[in-house]
Amino acid sequence: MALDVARLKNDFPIFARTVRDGKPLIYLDSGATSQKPRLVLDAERNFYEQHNAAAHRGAHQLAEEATEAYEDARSKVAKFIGAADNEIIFTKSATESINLVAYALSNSNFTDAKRFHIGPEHEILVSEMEHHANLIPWQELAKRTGAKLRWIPLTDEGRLDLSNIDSLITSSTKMVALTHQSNVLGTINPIAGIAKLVHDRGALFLVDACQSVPHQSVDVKALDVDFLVFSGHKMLGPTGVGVLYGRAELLDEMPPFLTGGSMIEEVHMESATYARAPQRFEAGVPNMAQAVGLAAAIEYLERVGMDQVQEHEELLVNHAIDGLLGISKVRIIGPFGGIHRSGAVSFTIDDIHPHDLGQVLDDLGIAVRVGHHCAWPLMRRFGISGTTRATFYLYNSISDVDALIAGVEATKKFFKVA
Amino acid sequence: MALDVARLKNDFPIFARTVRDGKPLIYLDSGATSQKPRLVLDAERNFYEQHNAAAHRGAHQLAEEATEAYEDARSKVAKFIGAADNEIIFTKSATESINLVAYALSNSNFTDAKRFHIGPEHEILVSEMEHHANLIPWQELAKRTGAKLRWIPLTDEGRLDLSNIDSLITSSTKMVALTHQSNVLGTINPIAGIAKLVHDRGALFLVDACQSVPHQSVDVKALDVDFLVFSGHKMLGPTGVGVLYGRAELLDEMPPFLTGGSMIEEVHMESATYARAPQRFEAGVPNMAQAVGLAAAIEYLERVGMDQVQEHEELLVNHAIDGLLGISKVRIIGPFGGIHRSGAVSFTIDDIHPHDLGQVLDDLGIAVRVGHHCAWPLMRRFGISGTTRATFYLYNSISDVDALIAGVEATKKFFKVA
Amino acid sequence: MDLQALYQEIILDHYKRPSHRGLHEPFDIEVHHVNPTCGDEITLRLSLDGERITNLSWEGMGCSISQASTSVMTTLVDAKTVDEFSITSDSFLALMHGKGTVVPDEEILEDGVAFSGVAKYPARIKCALLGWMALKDALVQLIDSKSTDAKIISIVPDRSRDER
Amino acid sequence: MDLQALYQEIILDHYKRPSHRGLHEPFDIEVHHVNPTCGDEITLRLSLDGERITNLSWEGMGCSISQASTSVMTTLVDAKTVDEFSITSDSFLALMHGKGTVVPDEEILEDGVAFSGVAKYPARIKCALLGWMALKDALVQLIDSKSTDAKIISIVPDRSRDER
Ligand SMILES: Cc1ncc(COP(=O)(O)O)c(C=O)c1O
Ligand SMILES: Cc1ncc(COP(=O)(O)O)c(C=O)c1O
Repeated sequence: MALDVARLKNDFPIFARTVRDGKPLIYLDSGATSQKPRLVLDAERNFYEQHNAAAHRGAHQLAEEATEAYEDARSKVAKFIGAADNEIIFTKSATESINLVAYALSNSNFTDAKRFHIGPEHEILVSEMEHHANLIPWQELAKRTGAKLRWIPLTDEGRLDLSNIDSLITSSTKMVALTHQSNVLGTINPIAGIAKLVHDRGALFLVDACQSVPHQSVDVKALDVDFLVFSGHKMLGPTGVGVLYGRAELLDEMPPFLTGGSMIEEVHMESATYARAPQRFEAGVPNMAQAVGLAAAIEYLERVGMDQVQEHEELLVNHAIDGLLGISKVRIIGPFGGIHRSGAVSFTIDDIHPHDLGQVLDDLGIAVRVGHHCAWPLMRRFGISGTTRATFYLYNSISDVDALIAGVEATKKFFKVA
Repeated sequence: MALDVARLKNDFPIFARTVRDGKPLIYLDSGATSQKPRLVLDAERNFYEQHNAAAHRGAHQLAEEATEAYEDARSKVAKFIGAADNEIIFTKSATESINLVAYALSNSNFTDAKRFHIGPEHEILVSEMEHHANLIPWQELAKRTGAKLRWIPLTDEGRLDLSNIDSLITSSTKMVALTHQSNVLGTINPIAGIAKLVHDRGALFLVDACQSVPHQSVDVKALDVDFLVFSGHKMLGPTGVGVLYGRAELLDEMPPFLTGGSMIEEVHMESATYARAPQRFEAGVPNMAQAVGLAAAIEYLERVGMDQVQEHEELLVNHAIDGLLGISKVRIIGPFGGIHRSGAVSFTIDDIHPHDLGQVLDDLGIAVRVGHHCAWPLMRRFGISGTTRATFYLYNSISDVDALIAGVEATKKFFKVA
Repeated sequence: MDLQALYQEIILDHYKRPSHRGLHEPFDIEVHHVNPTCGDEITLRLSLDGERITNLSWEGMGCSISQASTSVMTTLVDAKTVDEFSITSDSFLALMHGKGTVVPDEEILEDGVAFSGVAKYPARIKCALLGWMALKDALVQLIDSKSTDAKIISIVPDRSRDER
Repeated sequence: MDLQALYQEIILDHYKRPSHRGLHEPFDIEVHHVNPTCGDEITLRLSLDGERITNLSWEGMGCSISQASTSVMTTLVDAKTVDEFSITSDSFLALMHGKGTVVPDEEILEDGVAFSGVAKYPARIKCALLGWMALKDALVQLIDSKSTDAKIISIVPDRSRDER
């Protein structure tokens, strides 16, 4: 059963505006960032207008209220992914979350947190479909520590090629960092299965859930991962807030990343000792209003129901794939054909560059993303310089998809491509 | 001439609420975080409702608008402190800004950016009055690189003791990191003078301007510093946005800190090259709404006039000091007496612990901060465990100060301290 | 008025004339706890005589709530067994985290009931728990290390946030 | 309609039948520029014969705007002096950053006036400038290094953002 999109759309003020000379906005770029429901904007505003003060830093009433609002947001996020409160760290973005873990690993070499020590004898494993955010921090970690970066190749269909996984995850592997859902291909990776392999070899497992947590129900304990990251802005929440989930016993041992106020235990001029997680990883006055906004976004998503969201997107994406495949010269990049996949579809058209296609679609009021989608190595793997990508969310309707299909046809006509 | 506070207060929705059973809110904790004018909340909301999309990542109209809004915010910040646009990096907080520079320094050891290399032969110089945010990142940098951390001691009055400065800033000094205004003492440090010394010795100079940029007109070129950091939330802006100013020629050479999307030039599986500043230092989808909110805050401050703000706060703080000195057993921590100082005043009362004083004030509707104010070593320097701190901003009136004075007297009565 | 409820006479009395204050020898363990948000500190010493807490003494720097609460605690648990401490401590923690809805058990808490008002001030709960957490931590360490005979002097973090 | 203004026939013609495309020998310098946001690439070769740009050739992968603009550029500046290139390039840049308010100089820009429509699409300005920035950069490097005689093959960043 499809969602009542017309009703949902009313909750998102931006759809009241038009683009390109009065055309209704057809927003198919939620994979880059999502739109925000009124509820989220109201929650942020309410924080500023009623409870704004520095959390964890004051004994006055506002500070108490701000602390409560912030910590309640943490609980809300924790419950949403099946974690405990002290396993949730607020960051500014998934990008920061991944960097936090990567830097904590190299920082551990200056502490006695042996579990995290990493050096030239170690390997870090990623995949060829990673977003730059889950690739470059590991390249840099390798540079800092001498560890070796390896990667899981892809099949032509756009899945992880796990045929040699036993030789890729070895006893030298320190960290495996994989995306849960590709932001380009729509592939959903078999995380729980891989987790078993990773842990059998004694490695750590970080999952980039930027494209899964917003679109399906995710349970960190069921996935059995050590770290999981996502961004608020891709799941109806504000910009400027991300999450790092970390298994409690790991966070308890892991050295800090950003240092400063509120993450300390005792401070002397020469040295300092650090608070326990999550405080240890949240230096400075936190992004309180954004955390509160994210909690409101989760409330909204829960009201709609994550299973409903997922089902709805599957409906849309399959409709899109059917329509696109009916157009000659269209090539879908990623797996398709009656399979479990996410609501992202990437494609190319012979003789029309994605940027030009995107431009014509934009002129029709249809917002898609074009280019390498921060997954440049993935583009090389498929021998292309970029794709056009449509990503769906709960506020998209079947008629949005139809507009996309019609838009692609119109573009071909515009550029006189048969 | 004092500001028309009654009129200004109307711009801040939070002052419409009451605390502790109907008492008007007397907010004297702006040093921790400031309240937000409606203009700022409207600007953020307008971004989300009208222009929300991923900046620098799309070719559609919303993405263009989001990019423009974000880059306009950068220009606004740049002009506000006398910098060029490409010298402004948006971070999540001053804490992140400082960590960014500290990590970039150690990261440089893995690149050929010689200017930033730091090792056991080098020294880092801070002062005894630093906020933890401008102390611990340097302790950690020292730990990572073997560099030696040194510090400028304080006079009993609460000023930098510069009598041995020549032996503290030497040819081994790589980085000098000092606060512009103490968040505890109200001291304003002679940055421009020190800058000359620092540069004569070939060191880098970072200034923590968290407590100056919100309260006085600051010009980075006049101060002649290399890096300068501050936080949006302390200057009427949203939480979740900070700024790093860096001298263009330094940023051009400095290696990145957070890595991921949008900060790259070319990416391969094994390695990546990086964009120029400011992009190089802004990995991920940026905190766009918060940057836009900060720009609105600056607009508000400029309308009032930074000189007016400063003058107004001096008036308030001097009134506060006069009043407090009239109460027996009160001791002011920091310089006072007809001098140029900032709108922060810290004090202790014999026989009443700051936490207890703060509690009674809170009960009267007066929000102050108590404790070590994230400057624990400073507390040790003065042989105390904490202070009560009142900090003023443009929405505070003389009657707020009078309420504070009366509140202190009432507390003494409550605890039967003569 | 909440403030009067917070600062009951008993509290102010213990603050001015604390019990068991001043560090003494002998002791099996010394722990040092801090409240990182405000810098309050407590050093606590004790011995275990079989199951029984003895030689309790402490020194501290902090607000009336943290100091008085430690003082009250020492009067309650000195010469008591570890199990008795657990019961008392659980009762005190429940009171602190009860948001003002928990009725304290006077039988168990005695002077400790005076801290009922703290529960309404979340930022002060940590103050009231500082000494209790220190003692709890000391006992855990002591029991853990019963095999070794060396004196333990340790600086451990304030765990009271976990109790939130 | 803005879209028709953006994709003028001249642009589409150059896209389909680009001028000077296909890398040739000899050359004094080869530069490779990318547009990091979309991955478009251009490789450009040229020689300097005194003040004169010669042996211009290129290869690229990208959208119609970036490829056509490079093609148009080569027709405009091949066999021209560095100074003439500067004038043409300045004129083109002014047009691109004019937000649609700059009237292009047909005398200087010839086919280049077809790119007027790009100015209204900020995200596409980078595309239109890709080849221009590559050539500019190549000339700077070439002039800088006139002392050495070695061939320069360099990968340099796209500087077009700086022109914003
Ligand atoms: C002087 C000083 N430096 C640094 C900071 C850290 O700022 P933030 O917590 O916003 O990163 C603060 C405020 O807490 C401060 O007052
Ligand atoms: C799969 C994936 N990982 C990581 C990121 C980075 O997220 P952010 O830019 O919010 O840090 C994104 C989004 O850009 C993504 O799609």
